[in-house]
Amino acid sequence: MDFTLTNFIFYGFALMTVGSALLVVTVRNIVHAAFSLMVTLFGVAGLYVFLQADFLAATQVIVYVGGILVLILFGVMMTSGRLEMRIHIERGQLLLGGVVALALLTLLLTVIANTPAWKNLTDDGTELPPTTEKIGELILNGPFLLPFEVVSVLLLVALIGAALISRKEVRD
Amino acid sequence: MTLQHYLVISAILFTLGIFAVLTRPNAISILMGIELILNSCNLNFAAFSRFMTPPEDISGQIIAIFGIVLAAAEAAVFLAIILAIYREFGSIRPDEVDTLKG
Amino acid sequence: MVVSLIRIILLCPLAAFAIFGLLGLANRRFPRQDYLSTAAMLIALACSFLLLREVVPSPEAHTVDWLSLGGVTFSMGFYLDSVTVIMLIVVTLVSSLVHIFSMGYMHGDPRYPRFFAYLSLFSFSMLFLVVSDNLLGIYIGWELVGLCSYLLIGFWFEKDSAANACKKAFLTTRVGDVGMFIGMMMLFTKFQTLSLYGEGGIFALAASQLTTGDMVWLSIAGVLIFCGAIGKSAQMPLHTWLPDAMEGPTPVSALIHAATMVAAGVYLTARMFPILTETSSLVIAYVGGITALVAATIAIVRFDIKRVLAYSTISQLGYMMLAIGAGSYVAGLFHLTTHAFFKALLFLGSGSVIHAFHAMHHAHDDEHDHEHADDHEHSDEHILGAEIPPDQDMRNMGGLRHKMPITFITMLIATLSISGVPFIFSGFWSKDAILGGVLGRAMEWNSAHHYILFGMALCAAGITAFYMFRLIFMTFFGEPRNQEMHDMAHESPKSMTVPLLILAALSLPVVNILWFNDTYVKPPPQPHLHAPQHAYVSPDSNIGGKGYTVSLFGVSEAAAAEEEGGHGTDGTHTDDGHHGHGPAHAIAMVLSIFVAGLGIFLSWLFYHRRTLSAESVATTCRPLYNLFWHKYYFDEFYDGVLVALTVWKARLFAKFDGSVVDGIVNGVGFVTRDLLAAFTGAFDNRVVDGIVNRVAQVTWAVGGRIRRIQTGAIQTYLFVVLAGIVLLILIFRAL
Amino acid sequence: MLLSLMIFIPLLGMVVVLLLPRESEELVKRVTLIFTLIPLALAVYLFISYDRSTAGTQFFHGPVPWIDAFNIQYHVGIDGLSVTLLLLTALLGPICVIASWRNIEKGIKAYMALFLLLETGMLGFFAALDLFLFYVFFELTLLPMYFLIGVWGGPRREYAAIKFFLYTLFGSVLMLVAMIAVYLNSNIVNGVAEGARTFDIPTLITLAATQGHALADPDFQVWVFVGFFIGFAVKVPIFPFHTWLPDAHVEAPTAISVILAGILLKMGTYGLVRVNMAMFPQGLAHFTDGIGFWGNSLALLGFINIVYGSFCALAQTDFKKLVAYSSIGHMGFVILGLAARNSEGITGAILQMFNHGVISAMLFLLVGVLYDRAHHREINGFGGLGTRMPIYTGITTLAFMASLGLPGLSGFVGEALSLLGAYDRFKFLTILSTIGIVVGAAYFLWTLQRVFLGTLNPKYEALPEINGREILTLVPLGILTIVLGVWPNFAIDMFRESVTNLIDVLHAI
Repeated sequence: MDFTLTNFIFYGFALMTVGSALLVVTVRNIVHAAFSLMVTLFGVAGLYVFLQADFLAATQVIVYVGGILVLILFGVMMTSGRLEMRIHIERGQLLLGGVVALALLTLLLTVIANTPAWKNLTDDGTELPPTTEKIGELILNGPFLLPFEVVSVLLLVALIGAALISRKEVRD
Repeated sequence: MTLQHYLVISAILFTLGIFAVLTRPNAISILMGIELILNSCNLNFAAFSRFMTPPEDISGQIIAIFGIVLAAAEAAVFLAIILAIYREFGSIRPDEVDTLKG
Repeated sequence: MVVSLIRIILLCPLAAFAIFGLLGLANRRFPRQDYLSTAAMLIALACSFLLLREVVPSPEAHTVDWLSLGGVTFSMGFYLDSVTVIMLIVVTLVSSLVHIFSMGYMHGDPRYPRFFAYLSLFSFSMLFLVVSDNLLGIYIGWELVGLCSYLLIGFWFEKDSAANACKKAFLTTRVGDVGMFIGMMMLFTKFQTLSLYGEGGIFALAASQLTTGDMVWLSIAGVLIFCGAIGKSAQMPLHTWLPDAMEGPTPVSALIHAATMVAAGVYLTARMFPILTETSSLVIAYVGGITALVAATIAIVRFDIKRVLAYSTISQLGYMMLAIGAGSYVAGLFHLTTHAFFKALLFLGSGSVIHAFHAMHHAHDDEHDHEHADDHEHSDEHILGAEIPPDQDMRNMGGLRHKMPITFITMLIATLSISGVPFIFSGFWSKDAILGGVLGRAMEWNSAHHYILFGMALCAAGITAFYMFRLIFMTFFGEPRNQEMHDMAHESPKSMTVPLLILAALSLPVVNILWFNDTYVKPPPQPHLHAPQHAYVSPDSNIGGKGYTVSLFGVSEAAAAEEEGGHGTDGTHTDDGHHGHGPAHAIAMVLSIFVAGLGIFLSWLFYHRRTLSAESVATTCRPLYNLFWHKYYFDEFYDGVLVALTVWKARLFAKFDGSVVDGIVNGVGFVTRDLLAAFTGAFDNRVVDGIVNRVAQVTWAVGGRIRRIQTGAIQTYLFVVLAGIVLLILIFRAL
Repeated sequence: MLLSLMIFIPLLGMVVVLLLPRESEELVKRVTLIFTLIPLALAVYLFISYDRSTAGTQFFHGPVPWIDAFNIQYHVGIDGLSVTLLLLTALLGPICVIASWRNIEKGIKAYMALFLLLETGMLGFFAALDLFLFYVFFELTLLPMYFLIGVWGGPRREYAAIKFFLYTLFGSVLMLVAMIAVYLNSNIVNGVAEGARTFDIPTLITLAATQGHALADPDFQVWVFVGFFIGFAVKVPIFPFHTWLPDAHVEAPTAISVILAGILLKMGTYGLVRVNMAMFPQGLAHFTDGIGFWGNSLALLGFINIVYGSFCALAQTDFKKLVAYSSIGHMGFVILGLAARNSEGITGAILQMFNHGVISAMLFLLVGVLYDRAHHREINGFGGLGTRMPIYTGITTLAFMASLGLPGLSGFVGEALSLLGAYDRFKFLTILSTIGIVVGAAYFLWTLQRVFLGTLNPKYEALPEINGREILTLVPLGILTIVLGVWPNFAIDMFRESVTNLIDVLHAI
């Protein structure tokens, strides 16, 4: 393994992603966990860049960091009125969860390691042209038009539904 | 960088997400775990798109975009539900919300 | 031409009724129903006269298929011979006159239009009966006139006596009709047709197909058909309805219960003439004879003017039956027509008298009348004939001849006619024809039966003269017995007296000229009537002359007759004549004049001169008087025995139905539900349900344990799911 | 197709009625009326366009496979007998709806829905050509009838409804057994099973006339005949299975009594003709050949029905019960006519079925009119109504006269033909049966006298006259009574060939 700059940056992002994700699941303060999640998301965005998926990386940052994370923070603030954000985890639950998670991880890693088709596929490092135009073409004038429309409707429904569920009961 | 690098990162993210979902005693933490899981999936899509298909085919990326959108929708609904539960039960601890207990 | 005329005759009255019915349904009244109905009748009358010229010697029936089945067809149609035409004229004539009379008599009645509508319906039915060429049509007309009779007797149905009377009339005649229907069934089963005339008609088939072995069968059939006539013509023993039918308005009594409907029985018997056998003829003759005599004796002691006439009608109808039974076809029908006129006249005359009294009666104590009707819920008294409306009670009358001259004169003419006063009155001729015919048959056949019948007829003639003059004397002569009522009495209006005068004219022989024409009405042959073997037959003693020489037998018949004994009972199908040929008629005429004179004379002694006291005679012969007064106890017998028995039987059946049949059903229900079910229930509770309950308990217990698994915590579920997935994958990898 | 349309339109109507809001009662009634008028229009069309010159069934629909496992088919078609009864059913439908317009107080929606279901059952029954379908429709009428009597009836409605239900069920169970026996034997020829079993009625009729076929076995026919006969006898009803009838009639609401007397009783006799006579001529012959007790038994039952029903009617003081018992008497003429097995008898019986349907419908409607006004039916409690209600009295007199067999009205023709036919075979019993004619006249006239004649009962001085709606229900029936009385060929034309055909079958054995 040669330590080129690219490799270095890649591993940096990977470490950042995994490490902050680990923080997300372990820190006791929920606000800290949220900020760790932000780091994870940035890390994933970075990995997207390595995969030549520039548009995707941008979306990841805008939607996740700019949208979902803010949403989560709102949720935290709304539900933790007493600002009691410490998390207590039962030991037994932790243990069981850990066992299952580890078993799952083992399983996944075994599968990744043992699948022949996935072996030795290295990134040839070819530069692709920016994907934005292509994606626009595919979504608005290609095979993904229908899924796109469906997803838009879904989003709309989700928004309305969310608004409906979360509003205060006026009748009472 | 090989495909397996990405897959391993994705697997770790996934496992961590599952772990969070299983163990965190707070609904918002669970949501964060779910976000991790979704991210791992998206990462997989993007990776497979890059390594397993011709360079000009970027369908995997588009699926990942859809995944992000779904994640957004899901987060919105999830939070709405959490708010409703919070109003109803005064708590968002999933182990305290056990009306369906047999 | 013939058919369309008959159609007009039938449709006019029917239309008059239909208009009433349709308007009635719409709750409207046609105020001039009387004119409509009368006009319809007058048109029918005119058409009847037109038909007089259309009669041909051998008429054909005009038929249409009325009801066709796979193999059998019932046709309806008209048959027009001289008898039909004469009947048509009689019916339409009397009906028209009664219509006119009713305009005066029924004036002011609250149901005035309805009365005329009913009269129209009746006229239609009667005419239909008359013109029908087949038994089914006759039966239909027969029942329809019965219906009209029912409706008209019960016209004043608020009176309980009228309501009872109409029901009685319908039911009594229906008993006879059932007999007639059975007779029709017998004929139909044999011949597969109910048409009377033509090639395939009953008469032709009966003449050609029947053998001597069938004579008993044919006699029974004949008598059964005659049962209808017994009911309708009020012959013994079904006569009791007719006096009660006098509850109807008097014009109805005149039209239906004197002139036309009751004569329909005679008409039917005459129509059946060709299939009468010796036995059935004799039965008919005896029924007629006994009826004539019995009814006449009852009439002697009645005080209700209409009841006297009713019994007189019964008696006269018996006369006609006697004539037909004795083979005097023409005489019977002749008497039918003359009787129709003079009896209608008598009834209308009595109606005129009643009207005169009734008007007063109404003016005086209307309210009382109503109470009267209310009080008499139970009609025992009425059955005994003790209850007589005051305006009909002859004991309230007397001396009316000055007050009501036209009524008096016309009624006197009718009385002279019915009594058989010789030569200038039609009744004499027709009655004489009957007596002569019966005596002729007796002498010809040397038959004791016919001598007895002749004796009965003669007695009845004498008694008739007696009670008819009793009526006249009590009503019109002597001093007024009830001065108050007498003062109020008055002659009736024109609309009532004109019909009386016309009918009086019709009681003269001149207008009955057709009957004196030998060839106009001819008796049909009677192929099944054999003279008794001991009969005295000589070629030239064909009394009455125009006997059918009679090779009308089928060949087989003749052969059978020859086998029987080979001697020449060649069927003297004699008919009487009415010209008084031969010794029989001369004897009969002399005797009838004598008995009539005797009757009138006695009546004069009793009721005018009062040399003899009716009361003292009644006291002396108390049992006989009681018998007459109670009308031979027929009503008591029927009400006390037959009706009671029927009602008792009905109650018994109903009780049986309620307690036994339904009891069994409910019993089965009880056994099933309370015994069987109780046992099954117990078994079910203990054993079957026990098992079920045990199973349930086990399930419950197990469920109670297992449900703990359901924690309600999502994370637990998710944990189990994931653990499961991992395990599954591991297992599959291991495999 | 038209036929199926006619059968199922009331069912569609039921769905529509059920979808309507409960509150809009007028709308419910109007919709029901429309959905009963459509079958009437179709029935009139069928009646007119029916080819009178042939005996065969017409206007087929099917056979369409329905339950393949048992070779059950949907198969409908009509012959002359069915078409007349279909017309009667379709005619009484709207009349009953109109008659129920005002006097159903509760749950009009459910009532109308059940009524429409009932109509489908009845129409289907008369058109079914598959034995199983026939049975299904037969039972289909039972359920709505049970509820219609049991919910909307008089004070003892539950007793009456259960009695009716159990009685009919008892009969139909026997019928079901017989039906299965027929099915199981339908492919056995000379003791060997060949081909598929069938429920198809025309096929079964042919098979039952085939030499050597299991269905043509005389003993088999006798037993199966008895099974079916009891099933139908309950419906007719024939003594001693009749006691449900007075109870059901007395308790049922007016319109339901009309259907009960007008159609449901005819289902019994129709079944006798369609199944017992056409399919089992040898079984029939066993009970009507005039030899010995069994040979006279059917005619004897007819005779008992006539005389027994008439006498029981004479003893009744409840107006409706009287009419109910008179129905028993009149159905006796049908049985007697059928027992005669000749063209007069069978034609008479069929006519009597139709006429009785019309006349008894009138009678029950009339009783209902009086009941709605006076709220009781005690005959002795009235008196003199003739002065107060002349139109009502007139119509009642017409109906009574028709019912007691006055010539010129329809009741006579059927009765007379039945008797004429029966006399050919059963002389003695027929003569005894004529007692029924006299007693029939007696109870109707006596009732007429007690209710309408005499002085007016002061209690009823203000009794309102029959109204236009009620007249509307009676007039069509009255017209039919007169038309059929004056011109019976009008109806006989329809089924003359069918009867001839049936007689050929009966005489072929």
